[in-house]
Formats: sequence, C-alpha cells, structure tokens
Amino acid sequence: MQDKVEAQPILSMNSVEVLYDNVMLAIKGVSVQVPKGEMIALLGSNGAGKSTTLKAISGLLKAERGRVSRGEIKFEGTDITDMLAQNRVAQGICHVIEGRRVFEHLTPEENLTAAAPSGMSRSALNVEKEKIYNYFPRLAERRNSLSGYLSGGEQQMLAIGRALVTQPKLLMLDEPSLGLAPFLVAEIFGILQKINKEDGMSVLLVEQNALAALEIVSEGYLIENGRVVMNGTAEALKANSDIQEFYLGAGEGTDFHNVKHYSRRKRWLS
Amino acid sequence: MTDKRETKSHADDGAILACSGIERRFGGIVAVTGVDFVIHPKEIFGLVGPNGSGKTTLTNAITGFYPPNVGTVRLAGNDITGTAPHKVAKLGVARTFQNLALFNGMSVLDNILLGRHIHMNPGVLRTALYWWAAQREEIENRKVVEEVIEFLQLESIRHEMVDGLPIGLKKRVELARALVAEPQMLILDEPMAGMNQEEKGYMSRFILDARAERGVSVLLIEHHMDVIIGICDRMLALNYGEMIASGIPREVVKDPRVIEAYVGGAHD
Amino acid sequence: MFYRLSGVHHANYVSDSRIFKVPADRNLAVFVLLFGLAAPFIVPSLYLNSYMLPWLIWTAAALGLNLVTGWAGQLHLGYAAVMAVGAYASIHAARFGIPWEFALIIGGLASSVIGSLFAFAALRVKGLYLALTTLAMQFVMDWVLTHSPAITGGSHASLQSPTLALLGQDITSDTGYYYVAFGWCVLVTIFMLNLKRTGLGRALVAVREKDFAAAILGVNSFYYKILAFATSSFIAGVSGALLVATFFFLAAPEQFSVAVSIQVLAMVIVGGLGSIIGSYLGVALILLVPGIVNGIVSGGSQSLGMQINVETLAHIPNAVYGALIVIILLIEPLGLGKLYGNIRDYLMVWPFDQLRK
Amino acid sequence: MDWIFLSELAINGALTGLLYSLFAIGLVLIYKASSVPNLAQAGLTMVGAYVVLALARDLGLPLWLAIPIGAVIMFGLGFGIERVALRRLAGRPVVMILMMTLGLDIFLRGTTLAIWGGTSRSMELGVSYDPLFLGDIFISRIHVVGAAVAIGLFVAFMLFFRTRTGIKLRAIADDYMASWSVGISVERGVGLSWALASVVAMAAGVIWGEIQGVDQALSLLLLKGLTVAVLGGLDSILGAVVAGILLGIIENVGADFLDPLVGGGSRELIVAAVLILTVMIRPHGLFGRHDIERV
Amino acid sequence: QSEETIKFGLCFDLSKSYTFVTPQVAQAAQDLAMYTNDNGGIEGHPIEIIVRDHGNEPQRGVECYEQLKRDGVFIFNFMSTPVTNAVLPRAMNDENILMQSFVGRGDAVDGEVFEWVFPVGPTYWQQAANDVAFIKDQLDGDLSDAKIGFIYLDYPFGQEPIEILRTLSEREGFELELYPVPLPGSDQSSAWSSIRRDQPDYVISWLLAGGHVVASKEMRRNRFPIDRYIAVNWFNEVDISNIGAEEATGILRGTNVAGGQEVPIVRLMLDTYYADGNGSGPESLVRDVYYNTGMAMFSTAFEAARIAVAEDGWPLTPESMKTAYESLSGFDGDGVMAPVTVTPEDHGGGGKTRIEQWDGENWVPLTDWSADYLDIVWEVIKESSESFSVE
Ligand SMILES: Nc1ncnc2c1ncn2[C@@H]1O[C@H](COP(=O)(O)OP(=O)(O)OP(=O)(O)O)[C@@H](O)[C@H]1O
Ligand SMILES: Nc1ncnc2c1ncn2[C@@H]1O[C@H](COP(=O)(O)OP(=O)(O)OP(=O)(O)O)[C@@H](O)[C@H]1O
Ligand SMILES: [Mg+2]
Ligand SMILES: [Mg+2]
Repeated sequence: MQDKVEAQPILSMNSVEVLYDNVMLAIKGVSVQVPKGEMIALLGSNGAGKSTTLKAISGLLKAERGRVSRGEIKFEGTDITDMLAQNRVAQGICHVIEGRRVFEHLTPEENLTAAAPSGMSRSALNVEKEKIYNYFPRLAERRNSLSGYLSGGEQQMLAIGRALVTQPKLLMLDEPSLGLAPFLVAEIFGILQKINKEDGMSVLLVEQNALAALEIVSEGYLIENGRVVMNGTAEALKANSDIQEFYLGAGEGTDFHNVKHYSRRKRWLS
Repeated sequence: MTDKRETKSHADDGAILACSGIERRFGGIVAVTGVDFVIHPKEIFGLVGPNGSGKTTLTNAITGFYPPNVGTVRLAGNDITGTAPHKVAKLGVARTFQNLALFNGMSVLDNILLGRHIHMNPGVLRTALYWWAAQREEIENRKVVEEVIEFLQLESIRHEMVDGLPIGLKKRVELARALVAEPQMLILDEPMAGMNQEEKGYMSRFILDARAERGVSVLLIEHHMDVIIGICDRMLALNYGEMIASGIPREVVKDPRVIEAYVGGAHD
Repeated sequence: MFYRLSGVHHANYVSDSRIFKVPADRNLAVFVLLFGLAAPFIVPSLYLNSYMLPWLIWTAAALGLNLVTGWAGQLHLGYAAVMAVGAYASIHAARFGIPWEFALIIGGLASSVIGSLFAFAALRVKGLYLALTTLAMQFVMDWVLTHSPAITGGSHASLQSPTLALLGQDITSDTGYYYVAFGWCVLVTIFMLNLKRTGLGRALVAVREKDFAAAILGVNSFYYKILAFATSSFIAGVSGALLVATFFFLAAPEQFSVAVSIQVLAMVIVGGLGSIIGSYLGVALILLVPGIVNGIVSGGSQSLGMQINVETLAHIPNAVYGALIVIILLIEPLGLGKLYGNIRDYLMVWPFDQLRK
Repeated sequence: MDWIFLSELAINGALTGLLYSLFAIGLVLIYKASSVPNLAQAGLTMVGAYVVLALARDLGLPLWLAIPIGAVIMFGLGFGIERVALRRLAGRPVVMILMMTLGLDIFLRGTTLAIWGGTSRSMELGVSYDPLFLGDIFISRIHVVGAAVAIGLFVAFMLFFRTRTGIKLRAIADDYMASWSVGISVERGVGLSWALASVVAMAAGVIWGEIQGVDQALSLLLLKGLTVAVLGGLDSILGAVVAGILLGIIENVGADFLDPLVGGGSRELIVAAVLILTVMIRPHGLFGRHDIERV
Repeated sequence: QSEETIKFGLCFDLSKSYTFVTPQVAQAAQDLAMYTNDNGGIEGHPIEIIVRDHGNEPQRGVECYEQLKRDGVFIFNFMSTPVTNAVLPRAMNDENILMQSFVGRGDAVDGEVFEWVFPVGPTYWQQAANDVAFIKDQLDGDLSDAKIGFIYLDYPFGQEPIEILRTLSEREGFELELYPVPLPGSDQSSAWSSIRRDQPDYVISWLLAGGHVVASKEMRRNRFPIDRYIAVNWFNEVDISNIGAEEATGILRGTNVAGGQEVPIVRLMLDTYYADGNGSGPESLVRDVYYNTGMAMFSTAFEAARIAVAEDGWPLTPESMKTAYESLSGFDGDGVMAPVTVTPEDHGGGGKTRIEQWDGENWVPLTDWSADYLDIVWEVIKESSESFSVE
C-alpha cells in the first residue's frame, strides 16, 4: 500500500498495541497511514477498536487508564507516542471525540474561545470564529445561547468547529454522524469535504455509516477485533463483496425480514 | 385532565397505545405539539424526524418523564397521562434510551434481572430472611431472564460487567432488560445508532422475533431509513414537534415535506 | 494457590447465587466466624474490650452507612446524628423500664423515623448538595441535643445507661458485651451479604446509578431511597444504642458529633463503597490507626531520647490520619475492599500472570 | 423597635458576611474551574494564616513583605495539592473527591499544628480597634478592611473569568475529556484554580486571624463558608458576595430575635437552616448554573 | 523495680479543643514528678507520668483508660469534659481514682455519690457564685438594682453556670442578661452590641482562649470598660499577649490558682531545671498560668499519694489514695492555689477562688481566697448528683 502514497504521510502509526487498565488489550498491532491532505476512513464493527485507535493518536488514552504498550506513532516525522495530549494538539492533531461533548455551560462563542491556542491573538481568533460561523451558519444564529440546549446536530457542528479553532493539520472525527438525521449527515460530510479541499487539512474519519463515509474519503481501513483486516482505496472497498454485505447493505431495499438468525461469519475473521 | 373511567374512545378501540393532541413545552420551547397517533397490537411503528424534532420528548411524554402539558396518552384503553414512570412500567411499557442507560456497577445478568423488578417483590425483611423468603422468587425470575439471554445470544457475557462492553452489545443488553419485563408496548429510542449494516441486521431480526414470539408492539425511533422502511408497518414523521406525515413507510419517505425536512438529498 | 475458580461449576441457580462462590472464600468466612466466636477465650480482655468490641459495633454502623452511600449512592454526612437518636431513644426507653430487647428496637425505629427525614432531602437533591444538607442536618441535631436537657440528661448533657439485659440475662462482663456486639455485627453482615443477590440490592444500585432508568423498570426511586435511609438508620440506631450500652455506658452529644459523622464516612469510603469486607477493613484502619500511631510516635521518641514537644507529638497522628485517607484514595480510589479484591484475584490466578478471557 | 440597633446589627452582619464571602470565594473558584467541592478550604485558610505568621513573627519580616511571600508560597502549595492529590482522582465520583478533600483538610490541619502548635496566636495587622462611627452606628475597622478585600477579590475574579484563561477553566469544569481533546491543559487549569483558591484562603486566614486569633478555630469557618457558597450558587463569584452579605444579615438580625426565644445559640441553627432551605428550594443557589440534564 | 513506681495516667486532649491548656499542665506534672523523684520520690517510690493524646474523642479516651489500666495505672486525669464523662462510669465501676479538676460535671464534687472522683478545686458553679459575691462587694453589698451580664460559649461548658446565676439573681434581686456566643467564640459582634445597649454593671465571661481576645476587641469597639469584665479562670498569658499587655490593663479574672512565676514552687522549677535548660519542655510554657494550674493539680495529687503511703504503707491502692485525698486539710501547695480541705462529702475542697486584676504587667489579687453562697451552690449540686447513680 505504501506505493500508492506519493508524499510522506502526515501521520503514520506502526503496529500499535493498546492496553486498558494494564490488562485489556484493545488493539493489537494496528498500522494506519494518513497521507497529507487526504481523507481517510476507519471502518469496523462495534468494539473493534476504532475509538481506541483515535485516542492513541490524540493522547486521550491516559484519561481512560489506557496506554500504548507497543509500536510507535509518528506525526510529520516526529515520534509522538508518549507526548501529552495538549502538546499533540499544539502540533496540529485534533480529535473530535465520540458523543458531541461540547462544553454545555458555555455558549458556542465561549466554546470556540476555550479551544483557542494560547498563542493566538484576539483578532486572529475572531477571524477564525467568523470562518467557522461561515461553515456552520446555524451556529452563528445560536452563538450566545447555552450549548447544552443545542440540538444534536448543532452540537456536532460545534464540536467540529471547536476542533477547527485549534488549527489542526490532522482532524480526527469519531462517528460524527451518530444519531444525526440523514440530511444533517449529508450536510456535515459536505462541509468536511469542503474544509479538506479548501484548507488541505488531512482528515481521519471513524464511521459506522460506511456508505456516506466511503463517498467522501479516498482510502479506508477496516478494523476488526483490534486488528486492521483490510485497507484500500474507497473504490476498491466499495467493490468488495464482504464490505457490501456487512457495511453498505444492499442499498435501500434491504429486507430485514430475511436476515438469517445466524448469519455467515465474515471471511476475514476465519 | 379527563377522568380515568370514561376514557374508552371508539376510534382507538383495540389500540394498544393511543396518543391524542400531545403537547409538551420546556420553558418557551414547544418540543412537541398536536401529535396524534395509535399503535395497534403487534405493530411495529416507526418514528422519525430531524434532531430536536421532539421524538425523544414524545416518548418521555408517554412514559411519564415529562408528562404532556396538553393531550392524553392511553394504554390499552386506559388513560395513563401523567402517570409516574415507575407506574407506567408496571402497566406494561418498557423502553430503551437513546444514550444508553445501563447500570454500570452491575453485571449483564443483574442488569437484565432488574428488568424483572415489576414481577418481583423485594423488601427489607425478605432480604434479611433470604433463604426462607426471597430465594425461590429470585430463581424463578432468573429462569425467565435466562430465556431472554438465550434469545438475544448473550450467554457468553452473562457475568461480565456492562461497563466494558462495546456499544452494540450494550444496546442488546438494554433490549434484553426491556424484554424480560414482558411488556405489551416496547419503545426503542435509536437502538441502532452507531451500528454497521450487519449489526443493524441482527438488531432488526431481534425486534421482529420479539414481536413474533412475544407479541409486543413496538415504537421504534431510528435515523436509519432503511430499517424503518424494512421493518415498520406504519410510521410517523415529526418536524419542529409537529406531525408532517404518517402512514406506510414507503409512501411517507416520498412525501416532499419529509424529504425536505429530514431525508435531504442523501438517501440511505 | 488457595483460590481456585477452575473446577468450580455451578450446576443450578441456587449454587450460582451463593454468597461465596469460591470455596476458599467460604472457608475463610467460616474461619473468621469461628475466630470471632472464640475470641473471648483467645484475645486478652484489653484488646477484646477496647478494640474488638468498638470495631464490631462501628463495623455494623459503617455497613449501615454503606447501605445508603455505597448501595443507594446517597451521600450522608449526618450519620452520627442518626446514631445519637437511636442511642438516646433506647436508653430513655430502658430507663423507663422497657426491656432492652424492645428498647433497642425502639431506638432503631426512632432512628428510622428521624433518618427518613434526611431522605426527604435526598428526594430533591443528590451528590454534593445532599452531603451538605445532611451535614447541616447534623448541625441541627447537635444543636437540639446540646439545647434539650430533657433528651440529653441534664445540664451535663450526659445520660447514664442502665445495665444491658437480653433474654432475661443481665450482661455485665466484657465477654457478654463482646458477644452482643458480635451477634449484631454478624446479623448486619448477613443482611448486607444477602442484599448483594436480591431484588432490593439491585433496585438500590439502580437508583444510585441512573434513577430515570430505574424508574422505567418500575423501580420507584422515592420509595427505595426512603427505604434505604430508613433501613440504614435502623442499623445506625441500634448500633448507637449498643455502643452506649456496651462501651460508653453513658451517652453524651460529643460521642455523635460532626467529626464522628465524617469519621464513619471515612471508614466507608476508605473501606470501599459497596464493599462489605471493605467496611471491616476501613473501620479497623480509621478507628485504630490514630491510637497506634500515637503509641508508635511517643514510644519511638522516648526510646530515641528525643525531646519532642508534646503538642507536636499529639498532632502527628492527625496528620498521619489525614495522610492515610489521602494515600489510600490515591493507591486505590475504590478503597481497601478493592485492594483486598486485587490481592485475592492475584492469588486466584497465581502463579500465572493475568487471566483474561 | 430600636431601628438604630437593628441597622447596626444589619450593617455589622453584612460586614461579617463579606468575610464569610472571602472564605467562600475560594470554594467557588475551585468549583467553577474543576467541579470539585473543596472541603479542605478551611485547612488551607489555617495554613495561610500560619504561613504569614511564621514569616512575620518567626522570621521577623514586615507584613507588607510577609503577605506577598506568603501568597507565593500558598500559590505553590495549591499547585502541589493538585499535582499530588487530585490529579489521580480526575473524573472519579464526587464521593471520593469529597473524601479526598476531607482527608487533605485533616492532613493540613494536623501538619500545621504539629509544626506551629495549637496555642492561639495573634495576627497584628495594625488596624485600630477604635470604632468607626456612621451616625450612631458603631462599625469595626477590621471588618471594613476585610469587606474591602472581599470586594476587591470579587472584582478581580469577575474580570478573570472573562479572560481566555478564565473561559478555559470553566470549560474544564464542564468536561475534562473534551478539554483535553482541544488541547486545554486540564492539570494546569485545575492546579491554577487550587493555587488561586489557596491565595484567597490566605487572605481569609489573615483577616480572620486578626479578628479571632490564629488557631484551629479557623477551620470552623467551613460550614458558614459552604452555606454562603451554596446560597450564592456554587459556581458564582457574584453569588458568594451577595450570599455572604445576606447570610451575615440574616444571621445577625435573626439571632437577635431568636436567641431569647430558644435560649441562645441560634446562629448555627440559622446557618444550618439557610443551607438546608437553599438546597431544598433552590439547589443551584441565587446565581449558580443549572444542571443541564436530559433523559 | 517497676512495680515500685506510682503511675499517673494523663490521657489528655493534646490535639483538638483543649490544647490551650493541656501542654502546660502536662509539663507541670512532668516537672513536678521529676523534682519529686530527684528528691527521693514519694516515700522512696518514684513517680511515673504517662501522657497520651485522645484528641477529645470519647472513643480514644476509653481506649487510653483501658490500656493504662492494664499497665497498672489507677490514678487518671483526662482534662476534657466529654472524655471524662465517657470514662466516668468505668472508673466508678473499677474503683479507680479520677482526677477531675476544672473539667467534667460540676456535681462530681459530691463525694458521697462520686466516691472515686476528685475534682479538687472550685466547680464552675462555685466560681460563678464567687464572681457574683465579688460584684456585690464592689456595689457596696447591694445587688437589687444591679444588672449583670453573662457572656458565654453556647455549649455545655459555657451553659454550666446559668442555673446558679439564675438562682442567685432571684435571691439577690439583680437583673441577669444572657449573651450566648456561638462556638468557637470568634463572632461576638452582636452580643456586644446588645451589651452596649443593655449597659450591665459587670460582665461575667465564660469564654475560652481566643474568645477573651475577641471580647477585648469588642469591648474597645463598643466602649465597654474593660475593668468590668470578669473572665473565667481559663484566661492566660497567651491571651493577655494577644490582647496586648497594655490594652488588657484592668481586666478581671476569677481564679483558683496564684499566677506568675514568683509562686515558690514555680520559682523552684525555674531555678532547678529551666535555668540549665533541663525542664521537661519549653520554658515559655512555664510562664503561663496554666502551668501553675498544673502545679496545683499535681501537687495536691502527689501530696495525697504521700499521705497514703505514709499512713497506709506500700503498695499504694486506690482505697488508700482515696482516704488520703479525703484527709487533705488546708493544703495550698505552698501558695500556688487556694487552700483546700477535702472531705468524704466534699471532694472539691471548699471551692475557694479569688478575683485578680491585670495591672499591665502582673495579676494583682483584689480579694482573698473565699467561697460564697455555699448553701445555694450545694443545693444545686445535690439536686444534680441525685440523678446520677451507678448501676
Ligand atoms: N476505558 C476502557 N477501559 C477498558 N476497556 C475499554 C475502554 N474503552 C474501550 N475499551 C474496550 O476496548 C475495545 C475497543 O473499544 P473502542 O471504543 O475502541 O471500540 P470502537 O471500535 O470505537 O467501537 P464503537 O463502535 O462501540 O465505538 C472494546 O472491547 C472496549 O470494550
Ligand atoms: N429537559 C429539557 N429541557 C429543555 N429543553 C428540552 C429538554 N428536553 C428536550 N428539550 C428540547 O426539546 C426539543 C426536542 O428534543 P428531543 O430530544 O425530543 O428531540 P429528538 O427528536 O429526540 O432529537 P434527536 O434525534 O437528536 O434525539 C429540543 O429543542 C430540545 O432542546
Ligand atoms: Mg467508538
Ligand atoms: Mg432523541
């Protein structure tokens, strides 16, 4: 796969293992490369270790008593495996965590301020905020009400906006479509694509909604049971019959009445 | 509020759940207004709508968390408007929560056993005199629970703590907990959020089987339109707290108002 | 080596719902029980009377608090006040001529009634706010006690306890007192152990974890909160009465002050919320350590011939006591019970490293 | 009705109340920045007073030097406490954190007294004790000084929480994990809040030390401080000030009415009652934030 | 050899509420024991002073009692009202001597009921009565128009004299005004505002330590003459220095011991030990009236032990100690305290106190040692002790 990537990857993760509580091995030798300026998707079923992978990259494992026990993570060529989370953000990695965790008692405006890097000047921050309000006009309308009362979609937009304030070079999103109405998913994915194109920001996207995700990314990884079991271009993945069956569904007309009680096991697990 | 005695209305005859004119406000926000619908026995009824359109609020109004400001809820003909949640549960309504509400300090088994609470009679003295008073009851209920565990294929994680389980399994445990209560009416709030196609398939299978084998009626909230279309008999779409369409799923999703407010250009 | 799960299979639900699933645990429990019964014949009376007796009574009390804080999740900083109610009520009843068996129950019930008042705070608020409310209620109780000579026995605020008598027997010996405390502690422990495997215990945990989710399962959280407070208050009341009847022989408000409330909570938390063995360990630690440190420090400074200011000497145990709470929370926030569990788990798989499905 | 007497009670009550605020502001600071209810604030107050006293008396430094140096020491101590004791408990249930701060309180008190002994010592700030007159009303100068310090701190912190750092602290209180994810240094933020609270504790310790002497009785301010903090709303600095004044007045005037009826000592009763009523009727206090809770 | 020693168990509160006094008392006990031992002990038997801390917790007090009891101690001192109360039933049952001067229940002076308790010294009731007698004297023997204020810690210690004061106010016709102050006594502003309004002739104060300091500041603020303020005996040099020696000029104190370093026995300790730095603790503690208080307590106890061994021979037993205590007559520890005469009925020894005034440098006695209103005080004592019975 290395040959497919022309430039040096902005992020490369080599056979990383993560232990929770020193006993629970959550991912086992995961290697992922994110080429500069590309959008990459991470697919996989529940509990496969997608979120864990992202946390390993962003340094948020520590908060959950997890640690990288093997392997290394490089960002723009420097080893960041043991770096503190806040330093990684300063380096340009930002992680939009699962579940739209906005600062509920702060207004959207203050949410954006809170995320601003300490070095950013006031005027630069204002420019940045305007940019974000341009991407998400709905946020601009509600900039001064408490974020806790925003709707799910608005909170997700705020979470993404808040991440953008940190000026990331690599933006990682953990299931941004979770629980969002279809048209919002389309809207958010559209905006992500736009940001990726306009600013050249690299994106690593974890999604269950493979159909939508594979539309916008260039390449995808499939994680099962803590291991990368497949990777390839979006086109290649979409064409794979297993992916079609387990992640994409046979289009609109899936007949759930016909789902078998004990369905066939996935090939890559055997 | 109407008197409990004279609540049998003709139109809802035979309906398991009937909501009429439901309105619920939070401060100035009208979260739900003017919602009418009925669910018939053994029916799977879909509820969709954009975020913040009031779906969860509607279920909360039914289950008594946020009683409606206006309107009535009837369960099998009896008015349950404003009844406290724990009483609603005793009357045969079970539900799952959008943001998972399992009890983290407990094992899967204990979580599911809690679903049997309404069929049990715990007390201080009975606990103190366990061997003479509570043991038989515990074991009888355990048997019911084991049936559901088998049905949902949870045998292998029976004794595990729920904290560490992946979301998909947690959702399944929550469904098991709702099912062991042997409800007439099952309310599922986004049971398939964060699942891939395969897992959605499993979950749909379970819901269909639950209806077939246990005869429950289901109110299903989902953003996955394929599931709604695939397994729901009828559905209702909300926007800004108001009903915008209802009927057979395949037809409702073609309604231009639903497309504009909810589905958008994308389709999945 | 001693602990083995392998080879233990539960063939029916009765055995699967046993209190101690591992035979080694069961054996240990039996051994401890036998030791407890034999203690008066083995342990010197000083230790029996000034350490084991209060340890058992405080453990019973701590288990009661654990019920409401560990199981039902309601923070309670006024527990000592509830104990006081039981103590005063029992003693007044006994002085009035009511047999002690009933006097103790009256004390327990009186505590239940007053303790349930605390529950009304719990119905409205939780967490920190509940802690503060119960703390304030403790202050109110303290005030009532120091300002009502009728309750507390005259201007000296101390009330003499009549001789304890149970089943027609006057109890006056150290051994007798010990067995009373032992019996009570065993009763409370059995109750708590059973709680772990019944609907009541599950309902309480449900209320603690997520009351809205509990509600939709048909658990009436109001009812169970009150039940938790009432039951734990009953235990508090009887424990308080026994403390006076077998240890102090005289009730005074200081025996049940705010500091004592904080101390019991410390026992429970240091022991581990919801852990029964933890309560035993927590009580032992909090109750005995200041005295031991005191002995060590003064003994040590004497033998080293150091001239340390008496005041400095006296404050060191306090500093150590505080530090101990801090350190235990740092090592294992889930308390001594969890620490014990870790050791036990380790033994269970020894000599292998970790076992993970 | 003796109006002059009543207004004197009210004014002196308000001034004393502002001194409670001084104590409560420390509580609020930490709560606002990390959602930690700090029951060790009383211990910190004691430490603060003893440190200043040690610098001024034992080392013979002048007060204008001892107080700033004391502030620096307390600032460091606050950071140290976060580093050693609280960092590991981040995100744990409130019970444990509550117990941790209680343990810290016992530890701080024990250590302070082991070092300096329990004998009451006086803090001489050089404020005169001759009364200040407001018409016929007598007012104590040291209380006026204390009230001024309280109000000064109030203004300073109000401004502080509008700055970017202040907003970050509030963000931390909301969600640790989310804060980490956007590069906020939670540890440093929480440490800063403890450091500031420790300095505030020192200010309270010095003023209260002048009024009542420096000894372990300083730790008894906790209940009043908590009541003020809760009445104002645990995360509202403005609340702490307003509630302080209110509680001071209620307590002073109320006790004057109640004492003869109940045979004395109704102050503590009034404080406890205010605390209970606040929690029952308006748990988030006068100006505190509401919990956003959704099913 | 070790059986030969006479052990005194001092289970003190050295870390919580009583720290303002316990270190001084413990040090006095140790110094006096050292001096006695250096001079041949008690009839040849050395004294051993065992000091333990109970942190004012009844629980730990009982522990301390039981532990020392096992070590052969039968003379105890607890210096804390709650702990003394907690240990009382045990000590009475075990028939061990409980030294209880200045703390604990006041009715314990009734030797007929509290056979094993020796609260040698005045009770708070007697002390308050003596204060009233002093005021009566100052007001030319007539209290009928007088107004006496009583400012007190609202807590059993402070509430103790209220009953006797009420009785006296009925008897003497003076007006009694009560000013409760919440613990720890630091907030007195409203009490003093009321005092300013009521203008009592004298204020009797049952406050502790810092409470007096706060009171002095309030007196200045409210312009209440400081020489109309009669403090309880718990008022020492630390408090004076906290008030300021100059500022405190004129303040009154009811006391049962002679203060200052010129008391023979204190001088002796200073010269014998502290001059060479050989005292049992810092010299600063010696320059405190509570050191003298400790001297008074333990010189009485040692004297009783001496009489017991001299009369009944070795070994010393609780019984012989009790008998010896009850035979003390006119003993004043070489001027360190009011002369006491202990009898089987009166374990207090007469309850004499005197009023002293601070003149800016020293305490000057204004009256002689005396005890007044004995009949009334004993009425109250009897009434109260009646309700206590050991079962
Ligand atoms: N804090 C934790 N402590 C212990 N185990 C954990 C923790 N977080 C995750 N795990 C475990 O690690 C494994 C991988 O979890 P992870 O959250 O990375 O999965 P995921 O692919 O993101 O799944 P999901 O679709 O549920 O979000 C799971 O088995 C999970 O139970
Ligand atoms: N407890 C509450 N207090 C105030 N407003 C509320 C509360 N609960 C819901 N709302 C408001 O009511 C409206 C409907 O919310 P609801 O949660 O029912 O939407 P939903 O359709 O379930 O959305 P989603 O698909 O995101 O779950 C929203 O505007 C929401 O902000
Ligand atoms: Mg995940
Ligand atoms: Mg919803």
